[in-house]
Formats: sequence, C-alpha cells, structure tokens
Amino acid sequence: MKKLFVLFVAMFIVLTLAACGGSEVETYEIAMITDAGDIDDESFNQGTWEGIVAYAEENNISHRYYRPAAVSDADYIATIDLAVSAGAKVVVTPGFLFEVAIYQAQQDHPDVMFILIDGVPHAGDWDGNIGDNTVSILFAEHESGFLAGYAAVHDGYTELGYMGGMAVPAVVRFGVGFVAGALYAANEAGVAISFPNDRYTYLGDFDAKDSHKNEALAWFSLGTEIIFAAAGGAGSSVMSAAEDSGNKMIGVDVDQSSISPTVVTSAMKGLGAAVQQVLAQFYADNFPGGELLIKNASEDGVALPMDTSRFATFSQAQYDSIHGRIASGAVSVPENYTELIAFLNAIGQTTAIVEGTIHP
Amino acid sequence: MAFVIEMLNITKEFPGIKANDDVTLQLKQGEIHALLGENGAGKSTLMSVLFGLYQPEQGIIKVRDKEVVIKNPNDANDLGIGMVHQHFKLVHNFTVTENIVLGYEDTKKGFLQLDNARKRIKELSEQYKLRVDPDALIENISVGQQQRVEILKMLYRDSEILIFDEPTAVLTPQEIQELMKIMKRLVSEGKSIILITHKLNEIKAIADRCTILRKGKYIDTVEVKSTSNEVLAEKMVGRKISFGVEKTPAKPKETILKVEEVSITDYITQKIVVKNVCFEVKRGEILTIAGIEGNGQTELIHGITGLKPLTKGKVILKEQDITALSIRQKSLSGISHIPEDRQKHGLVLEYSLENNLILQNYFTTQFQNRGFFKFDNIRDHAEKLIERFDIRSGKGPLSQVRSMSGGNQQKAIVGREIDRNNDLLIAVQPTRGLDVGAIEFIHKQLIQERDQGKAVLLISLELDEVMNLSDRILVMYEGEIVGEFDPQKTTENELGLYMSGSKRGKQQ
Amino acid sequence: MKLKTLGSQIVKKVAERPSTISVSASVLAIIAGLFVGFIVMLIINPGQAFAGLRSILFGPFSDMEGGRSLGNTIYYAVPIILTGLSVAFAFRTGLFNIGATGQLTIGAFVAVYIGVNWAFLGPLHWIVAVLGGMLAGAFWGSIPGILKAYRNVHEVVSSIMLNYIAMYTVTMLIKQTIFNATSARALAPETTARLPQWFLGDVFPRSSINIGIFIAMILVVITHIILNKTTFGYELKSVGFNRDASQYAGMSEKRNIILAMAISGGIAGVAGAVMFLVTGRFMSIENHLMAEGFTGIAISLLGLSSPIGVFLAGLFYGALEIGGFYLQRTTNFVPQIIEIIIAVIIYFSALSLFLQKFVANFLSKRLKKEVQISEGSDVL
Amino acid sequence: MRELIDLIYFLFPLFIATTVPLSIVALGGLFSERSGVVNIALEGIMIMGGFIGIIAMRALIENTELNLQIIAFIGLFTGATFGMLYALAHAFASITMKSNQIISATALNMFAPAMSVFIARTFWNTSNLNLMGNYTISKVPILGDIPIVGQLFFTNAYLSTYIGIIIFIVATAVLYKTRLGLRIRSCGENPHAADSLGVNIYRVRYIGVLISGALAGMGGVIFVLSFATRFSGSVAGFGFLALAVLIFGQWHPKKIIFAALFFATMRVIADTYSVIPGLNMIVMPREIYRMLPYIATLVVLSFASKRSRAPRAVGEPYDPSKR
Repeated sequence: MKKLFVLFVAMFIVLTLAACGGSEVETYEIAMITDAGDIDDESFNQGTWEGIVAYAEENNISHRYYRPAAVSDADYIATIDLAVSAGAKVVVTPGFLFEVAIYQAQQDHPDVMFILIDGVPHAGDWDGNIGDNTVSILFAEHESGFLAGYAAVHDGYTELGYMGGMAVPAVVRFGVGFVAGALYAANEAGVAISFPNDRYTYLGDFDAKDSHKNEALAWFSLGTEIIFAAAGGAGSSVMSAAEDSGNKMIGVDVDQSSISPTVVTSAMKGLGAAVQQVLAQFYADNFPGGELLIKNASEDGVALPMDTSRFATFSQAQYDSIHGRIASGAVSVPENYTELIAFLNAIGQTTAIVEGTIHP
Repeated sequence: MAFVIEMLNITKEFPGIKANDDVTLQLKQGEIHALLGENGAGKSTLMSVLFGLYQPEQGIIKVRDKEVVIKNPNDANDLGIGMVHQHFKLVHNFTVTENIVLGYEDTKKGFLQLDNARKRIKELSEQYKLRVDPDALIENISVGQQQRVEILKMLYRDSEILIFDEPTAVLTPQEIQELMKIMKRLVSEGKSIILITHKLNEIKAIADRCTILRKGKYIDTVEVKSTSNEVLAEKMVGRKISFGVEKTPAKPKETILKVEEVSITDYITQKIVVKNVCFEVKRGEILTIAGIEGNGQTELIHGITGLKPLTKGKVILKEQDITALSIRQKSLSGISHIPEDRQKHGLVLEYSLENNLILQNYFTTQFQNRGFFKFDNIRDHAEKLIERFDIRSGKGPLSQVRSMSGGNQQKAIVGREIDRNNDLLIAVQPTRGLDVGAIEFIHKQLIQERDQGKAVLLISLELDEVMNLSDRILVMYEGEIVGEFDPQKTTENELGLYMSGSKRGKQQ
Repeated sequence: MKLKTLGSQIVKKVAERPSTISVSASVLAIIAGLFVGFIVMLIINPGQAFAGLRSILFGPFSDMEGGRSLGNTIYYAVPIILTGLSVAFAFRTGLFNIGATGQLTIGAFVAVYIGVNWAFLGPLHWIVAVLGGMLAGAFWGSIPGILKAYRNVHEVVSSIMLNYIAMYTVTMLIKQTIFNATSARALAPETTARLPQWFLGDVFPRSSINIGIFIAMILVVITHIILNKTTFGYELKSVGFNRDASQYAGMSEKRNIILAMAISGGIAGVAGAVMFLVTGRFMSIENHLMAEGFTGIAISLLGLSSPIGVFLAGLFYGALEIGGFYLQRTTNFVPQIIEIIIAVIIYFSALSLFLQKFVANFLSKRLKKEVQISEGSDVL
Repeated sequence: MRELIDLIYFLFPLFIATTVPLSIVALGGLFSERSGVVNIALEGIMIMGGFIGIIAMRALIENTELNLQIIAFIGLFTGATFGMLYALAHAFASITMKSNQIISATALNMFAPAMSVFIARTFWNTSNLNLMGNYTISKVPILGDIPIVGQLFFTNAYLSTYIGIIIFIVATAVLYKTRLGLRIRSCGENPHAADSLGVNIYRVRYIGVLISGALAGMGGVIFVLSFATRFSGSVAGFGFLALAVLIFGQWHPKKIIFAALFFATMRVIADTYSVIPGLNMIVMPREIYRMLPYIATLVVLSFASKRSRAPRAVGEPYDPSKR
C-alpha cells in the first residue's frame, strides 16, 4: 500500500512536469457561449448549437461552445474574451441575458462578429444599440404559440392549459400567442373553449420533477385535454403526466414528437435555421451587421412540424391558410397582455386570464 | 492434573505500550483461578486475547492440550470460552433474550427463533437461580440483573471455561455472596473459572489458585490457601502497602450543605428516582452516601449541583437557598464537584490539559479580560496544579487529555476542584478504575480537605472506601436514604443488608 | 555545518507539529484528486490530457493580461470561503449546518433589497446592505438552532426544510418587491450598494475582483480569534466536543447552540450579500437551491474546519474553478471534469486519517520519533 | 360525495407515487444508520443508480422487444446493483478507513451528478437521456376489479408501488425478525457488545451500507420512471428529503412510512391544490403552497422530536480499543 502510494506521488510529479511542456492550442472560428442553461437544455442553447453544428460540419469550419463560470455580465464578457482569444471570428450568444455583455463585447472586439439571439445589446439601460459587428435575432414566439393554440382548437380540443417554465420574455410570448390562437380558432369554428385563469401558469423552473407532473395531472383530472408546455426539461414531466392519464401535450422550440406519443405538435422556432442563415451570410461576406432580424411567420422563423404532428382533423390546408394570414399581416398576433385584450376585443372574444397571471 | 487452558508467553503490544509482556497463565479443570493485578496491569488485555478480541504478537494458547488460534469471540465460543465483561456488553434497547442470543442466533428459514431461546433461558435461570425476565428491556433492569444476563449469555452458549472480569464491583456484599455461590455451583458442575479482580478478600474466599500480573509482566502463580494477604498484596503492587487510611477523628463544625426533602423524577422514564431525601454535611467531616449503583445517588448529586432539575425540595448551602440557581451560580456559591464519569462530565478530552484545568473558572478575571484569554495565567495555573497534584503527561500543560492515563485524568479533575477552594467538595466515585497509588493519593487529598475545614460529600460504591474514609455513612436504596451509620460501629455486612433493601431503618 | 543542523532542526520542528501532518494529508488528497482527474482525461482523450492537467494546475495564471484570471480566482473563491467558513464554524461547535444554502439565499435577498431601495444611505449603502444580509442569514440560521435547543429537532432535517422554505420565500418576495418583470429576475442593486473594488481594480484590471476578499479575510480572522482566543469560543467548542462536560461546567448549552447557528448563518448571509452586490449579477426566481452552500460543506472539510484552512481551501477551489474555465480554451473536455476532480479530492480528504498515518509514519521514520496524529483539529 | 370519491381516486395514486421513492430511499438510509453509518450520500447514490438504470433500460428498449414492465424491472434491478457498488465507496471510506462519514458522503453527492453528466455528454452528446414508454400498469388483472381497493391500488399504478410495498414488508421483517436485522441493530447501538459476541462489525456495517445503496439506487430509477420521461443528472433533492424522512421517522420503519406519506401528501396537495375544494378558492402566491410541506414537516418535527434518539453509535467509526 505504502509503496503504491510513493509510486503514485512520484508518477504525479513526473506528469506535472510533463504538463508544463508547451503544446499547440487549437483555434475555433465559430464560438457559442451558453447562458444559464447548458448545451442540452432542449431550448435555445441546444437549438442554437444544433444550427451551428449543422452549418459548420457542412462547411468544415472549426467550432465549439464555451460555458461561463457563472451567470453574470462579467462572466459572459470573460467567456467571450476567451472565445476570441481561442480564434473565434464569429460569436453566437443565445438568450437575452447576454444583452449587456454583447454591448460591451461589440466594442472590445470590433473585428469579431456577434450574433445575439433573443435580445438587443444595451448598456443596462434597455436602450438598444446594435453595433456594426452585431446582428440581433428576435423570434416571434407569440406567432408560434398562436399556431399551436389555433391548431389544437381546430383539432377538437376544447379544454386547454399552458405551463411556462419561468416568465422570461420568450416564454411569456409563447403563452400569450397560445391563448390568442386558441380563442381565435374558437371564434372561427364557433365552438366554446375553456381556458380559465388557473390553467395558465409559470412553473418556476425548467426541471423535470414530481411537482410539475402532479400539477399537470391535477389539470388533466379537472378536464384539461391538452397542455402546452413551454418549459424546457419540465416538459418531460408534463409528458409523463399526459402518458399516465391518457391525455395530450404540445412541445416547444424543437420538434418533440419523437420523445412521446402524447406530443400532438410542437411550437417550433427556427433557431437553427436562423443561425445557419446568418452564418452563411457571414462567410459569404455579407454579414448583416447592425441589423435587427425578426424571425416570424413571414420569415419562416416559426412553424408547426406538420409532418410529425398527430392531428386528428387539423389539416395541412388549414395550417397553410393560418400561416399565410399571419405572414401577410392579415392576422396580427399579440405579444403581451394589452395587445391580447385588444386582439380579442376585435374578434369579439374575452378571456378569463388576468394580467397578473401572464405578467407576474 | 490436566490444564484446560494454557496461555504461554503471551506478549501483546499497543502503540507505545506493552500491555502483556511474556505472560503465562494455566487454568486447571474445575478450579477457580484468580487473576490478580492493579488497574492497568494487563489483566483485561490478557483475557481479551483469550477471548479472541486481540491477537497476541507472541505466545501460544492451548485448550485441552491442543494449540489453538483464537481469531474472534466466535472461535472462543466454539472452544467453550465465555466472558462476563467488567463493563457489561449489553445493547440497552434490546430485550434480555435478544441480548443473550445475539451472535449465537437460532434461525429457521432465515427467521429468528426467539421462542425457543426464551424457553431455554427460562430453564437456565431456574437451574442456576439467575432470575431475570426474558422480555424486559436492558435499560429497565437493575445492574445486578444485567450481570445475570451476562452470565446467562455464557451458559446459553454452553461455555465450559468462564471468565469473570471484576464481577463484584457493582454488587452488594449479599449479592457478592450470591455470586460466589453461583460460581461454586458452576465449578461443581465441571466448569472452570477465571476470576479477574484486585480484591484480595474475594480471592481468599473463593479462589483455588492465583496468578499475579504487574505492569503487564507475569509475577507469579500461587496456591491461595498457603499465601497470606500481605504477600499477595506485595506481589501485586510491588512494594509493601498499608491497608486502611490514616486519619484523625473528625471535628465537625457548622452545617455547610443542607438537603431538604429532595425528590427527582426522571424526565424520560417518568420514574421517581430520588424520594424525599434529607441530610446535612458539616464543615470538617466526610459524609458518605453508600449504595449500589443505580439507586439514585447519581441523580441526587445531579440535583444538588444543578445538572438535573428537582421535582421537589430545597438545597441550602451556607444558609442560603440555592435550589433555583443555575449550575454556574451553584458552583460559584461554593460547590466543587468531582463528577462520577470523568470522561463524560469531568473533561473535554479534545482539549489540552491546561484548558481542562480552567473548565470551571475560565470566565473569571484571572483567566480572561473582556472575553479574551490571558494565556500566560492559564499556563501558570496549569503548571502550578501539575506540580501540586503530580499530574503526569507527555507534554505538560499542552498534552491532549485524551492521551493521558485514567489516573492522571482523575488527578487533573481532583486538582482542579480542590484548587477552587470551595467550602463543599462533592466527590462521586473519585477512585473508580484507578490503581492503588492513585487511590491512596486521592484519599489523602480528601482527608486533607476535611482537615482544612471543608465539608466533603463522598459517593462511593466500594465498601472498603466507604468504611475507611467516612465520618458518617448514609445508605441509599431505590432513591431513599434507608439508614445512617457510624463507621466505627457498623460492619460491611450490615451496610450490605441496607444497600440491598433487605433491611431499612427509620426515616430521618 | 551549523546552518545545516539549524535547518534540519527547523524541518524537525515543523514536521513534529500535528498540523503539518494534517495539512500534508490534505495536500496528498489534492494530488490524488488531480491524479484521478488526469486518468479520466487520459481515458477520454489521451492527446489532450496533458494540456488539460496544465490548465487545471495553472488556471489562475491562464490570462495574465492585467492579472484577470488571478483576480477572478479570488473573486470566485470569496463566496466559497464564506460558506465554507459558515459550515466550518458550525462543525467546530458540533453542529452540521447543511442549511448554508438557505441562509445564503435569505442573506442575498435582504442585501439586494437594501441595495435596490435604500439609496439614501449614500456611501454607507453597501456596508448596510452587507450587514443586512448578515443579520438575515443569522436570523435564518438561528431557527434550526432554536429548534434543536428547545425542541430537540435534528439540525440536519430542519436545515434541509429551511433551505426549501428560504428558496420559495425569496422567490415570492422578489416577485412582490424587487422584481424586474421584463427579464423575470430581481432588479440590480444601486451602484452605491455594489461592493467597491478600491485599488484591486487597478491591480487586477478586467477582472471582477472586489473587496469581498477583504470581507472574507476579516471574517476568517474574526472566527479564528473567536474560536481560539476567547472564552466565547472556548464555550462554543466545549459544547461541540462534549455537551455533558459543558453543562457540568455551567455553560448554557441552549444559548451556545443558538449563537453558534446564528453566527454560522450570519457568515452564510454575508456570502449571499457579496455574491449579488455586484454589477451584472441578478438574483433569479428560478426554484433552485444555490450550490454554494453545499460546496461550502466540502470546502470546510477540505480546510479541516479551521478558518485559515478554509481560506486556503477556498482559494484552491477558486483556482480549480478558473482552471476548469480556461480548460475550455485548450481542450475539448466536458467542463464537468472539474466537478469530478473536486469530488475525488474531497473523497480522498475523507481518507485523511489514513493519509495522516501515512505521513506520520513517513516522518517518524525520518525523524525516528513518535509523531502525534490529530484528528481534523485546528491547523494553527 | 361522488366528487369526493373521485378526488380520492385521483389523489391517492399520487400520494403513493411520491411516497414510494421517498420511503424506499429512507428505508435504505435506515439500514445504513441502524448499522452505525451515517449516510447523507443518498442523493448521490440515487443519481448514480438512476443514471445506470436508465442507460440499461434505453439499451433494452432499443435492442430488444421485451415487455415494458420487464424492462422496468431490469432497470430497477440494475439501478439497485450500481447503487450498491457506488455505496461501496462510502462503506470503504467510513468503515474500513474509519473516515469522517460526512466527508465521504459529500464527495459521493458531488461526484454522481458530475460523472453522470460527463459520461452522458461524452458518449451521447447530451445530458438528457430520454426514455420512451408508459410505465404505468393501467389495470392489474382480477385484482383491479375489486371495488374501491382495486381502484385505489390496482389501476393506473406503477410496478414500483408493489415493489415498494414488498420492500417495506421485507425490510421490516429483516430488521426485526432475522439474524441479520438483530445484528444490524446491535451494531448501531452498541458495537462493542456485538463485537464481544463474535459479530463482525465491519461486515455487518458493510451489509447495512450496501443495502442502503441498493435501495437508494433503485429509488433513483423509480424517481425517473415516476416523474419524468428522462434522466438529466438530478433527482430534485429527493435523497436529502429521504434523509429528512428517515430522521422524521425516528429510525423506525413504520414511522418512516408514515413520515414519507405525510410529507408526500403535503407535497402532492401543494401541487394539486387546484383540484381540492376549499384550497382552490384561496388566492395565495404559489410559493406559499410550495413551501407548505416543508413548514408542516418542521411544525410536526418540533412537536414529535422531544424523545427522538438516533442510534447511539451512528456516525462513529468502530474502534475496538475504545471501550
């Protein structure tokens, strides 16, 4: 035992010395920085990363992701600096948490291009300032939610529920759009649907756990037929509840139909596609620096995966029709409570959901 | 004559100490063989070797002329060796039956067969007159009964060679008589007994032969009948020792401590453990409360010193009612207390010696200023006490108390309490587990305190000590004072009758 | 010749101290942990294992432009030192504070609340905010203390429960008081409430370091003094080591338990305050227990529960953290490798008794002398 | 009345679903602590067991046509086995090496999530291991037709519920009716007594810790099967809650079941208040509902702990020379 130990210490010392020797450090052209979540959060980190991987592998460009040591502006900036020092020519950052960090970084690294998703750079004062080397991409999540709600009601579901992870802007937009879409479809089809105030909630986190499953089960037992879960990993608990009770749910961000047969459809946003598109522009030397790109229905930024959806009656034609109306602006989807009320007034519908529920 | 056990040239070392150094012990079939030695002479170590708890570095063990290796108590058990340990090895929240079968369980399809065991235990206790309730929990039965459980354990395992480690320490003279009868009965049925003890009269009364150890070394094996007490004692201690304690008659003065109608109910068991106890201790006398362990002495002292709340009654110190005071206030109003369990109450084993010597007065201005320690004073204080009370340790004031011997730990407590110079000194079993030298030293200190006009309240289970030190004796039985005696006019036997509850005097 | 004997005497003196042995046991544990981490890297990707090890070992010196990585090492170490100190203080008094997380959360909330709302305090603002965090943490810590002292409730269970209660309470309070609805998190504290950088900003430009390190140092010194130099610490430790003896000596066990937990909680509260009284870091309303409280347990153990040991262990943790961060530049390892290494280090430090014996044997052979082994005692 | 019965039919399985993993893991902790070893590594062992169990199930689903219940059973068994192996590290440190039991357990708690995410990322490029399939048993043949009982226990139930009940019965029987149980209990209370009677303290404690590892590992798999459709390196603090349940249940199997049931009930009610008449009328921030189970537990503990005693020797490495 003792000899083993001495050997072990000696070996370690040798290794340490060996480690002091230099070695070539590889460089990576495309860098992504993860926000609070990790690379496999089944949400915008993952969607963004998949887009980068798809583009980079197709074009044989070096790429990697970096994880900040903590969630703060300073840590984000340090991580961006790290990525740049490792040779990044373009840095992709998903999530509005990066707004302040990018504001700083776009000045610190004028030669590096930044793609900020879900946010607009600002100095902490919410006064947007997109640098020439930065592109901001915003998604019309409300339109995606709208499509999901619309499809669900047209597919015959009359009792709906919404579970968001936390009330961050994107998740709120999904929820508002979902309510609007459901009521719009109800108006169109002339059916009465039930979407009471207590079927709209934010869970408080994005984790799979018993609490979320039990809450979903409670809703199902009260007659809810379908729940739209815009809640990252917590969606897994909603799926589990749907499986146990023989009900349905709607996935979010990416096509989740393969995970569970209870997933009727998914309110997708084209994260990967958008990232690929901007990367392609970058490598084609027409990087849209300083622009704010809004990815909505007209830009094919949001969609339902009709091929894998499990609709009973909702048809491709119906989908194309509503998608076209949103894209053309014939239907203007609300993205906050005030707009929602105005939207509903216009079509003669009301909702029991109060403002405090949507904007806690 | 055939030997059933031979332990030849056993050497057992612990880090830094040779507990047994070339020790030989031979036990004949059907004899009671005493193993004599002071505390720390290596008796328990030797028996633990025989019982398989330790492996010797050198030496061999033969059982019935066959050399054996005893790796664990199971091996010992298979060889028919059983042991009653000095500190009972009982699980407090198990029943008597569970304790007896533990390690030797009878199972059927994996399930314990406790009913069979219970029947067998009942038979054995009938046969050897060892009455206990097989279904009682250990924590609810008396010490004497617990010892019977230990003996039953051996009988249940059909042991032929029985080791008794200091079995009489916790018994009354009557119970000791009873135990000796049991031992004789066992021997007459063909069993062989090793009796570990440091009490010469017990050896004289019952043993056939005696092996003497001193400081881990083998001294001699003698025939008991043909050897005098003095010779045995000299062999045990290594020098001539005087029996009895020299002291002048007491000159009691005014009352220092007055205990009035004190009763205490145990919080957890809800039993009344001290009932209406009244007594006084005067300046210049040693008052001893004798009794078998577990008859309320511990609780009484805890009640007086404040460690346990009184249900009823008053404690008056120097005409001042201190009943409602806190432990700290009681201590400051003039009580020094040598506690019963030195490791549990008396010391913080992880602290250094000097830190333990200020345990009762660290907060006085002698040792601190605005909450900060005066380390020089603490060191001086420690050195003074070490000198005065001859406390020996590896690193002086900085020794960790855990590493010190029991005798020196006790000296540290005695020194600390005496140095506080209070009018009342309460000493609870101050010599338990110590060797002769330390016992002598502590006895001298107690008498010196008395002679200097302190009131001394002594609690002791050892009748020798009670008879030798006391100026007055109270006997406590089941929480009550059942008699008061003058040591000059009573005998150990009489005390024993009161201690066991067979006789009781008038209520005071 | 003389010099040589003097030298060997010093070596001997140092080697004989029990603290030397326990410290070298911790060092051995660290080496073992790094070694296992290296083996894992070697298995996953042999080509990068050396680079990985170098990154981890020299993490604090990875980005020396302005000493940024060194400054950040200290910055990351501060909350961990404080939570480690909190747990260690409780350990020394015989209590297992698994609730540092909850105390930290409550402390952070109160500090940020003051930071957002009490701008009128001017230059005193951040001091009051830190003190507010400390008091809040102390209050939260005293609850399991009171429950243990008066109701015999095991502090481990009550602390676990209180961690969750703190988490939900703070989520609720943030939503009701200092909520930034746009980004669904707490508002930023006013500039006056953020911890200043003082000269540290010039010494370590571009790093996030602030005077939190001085706060940590002051608390390390204070707890060291309390534990080792005062009657109060003497009482607290006595109660921790031997409750019966402390009672015998007239110490108030209940009072000491409550005070020990309150102090422990107060330190955790300060940790919460220094974590969030900075620029660009916001309290989240996500229902997650903050990991710093649990990391503190590990750091307290690695630091042998002594304030100064915890300080060093905390700095080491900060270095590992930064090493893990810069590991991303040189290798492709999944960042969790750092957590694995830390876990292995903690595991080996659990075997410290064995390691101490090993060191003691080694030294005693060298010095031909009995060396005393201390069991997790104070280092200094 | 009809609604009330429906409510009970609805809530009861949820109470059970939460009670089962909590109590199984707490019973695991019971074996470890009654044998004398503190086990705060339950969380880490759950994660490790859950991780390997789910990997095994995924492999079976992909490569075989086995019935889902059989796969679930194999998953539980695998989780138990690896939980046991993982607990071996704790046993080695705390029994053989006589280490501080809290340190080694803390290390295990840190190691498990890091290692599972590390391995999953390295081999599957994601830390989320999805698990297809519905593992509820919609109706047990024959038994499911019994009125009331059939509805409560034998419809929409999990395999783990029955395993949990069996484990409870077996655990209680082992602890109180067998030789091993007697020895385990003696080692936690007075190892010196047990040692003097030839009981091998080290072996018994190893067994105690390994049993706790097996049950916690199984509990990890049950957690994933019961509450999610995937594993992502976390069991949401259930290991720590189980530890709390163990202490709450005063180290006694029956009381542990009640403690777990109490806690689970409070937890389920906090999540499903919207279906409970009366509760759904009260407008309170949801955080207050969420913290109710913890507050209720604290309140109950502060009234029920007065006489609570941990096993006497728990947490102390066995040292034959200290007697």
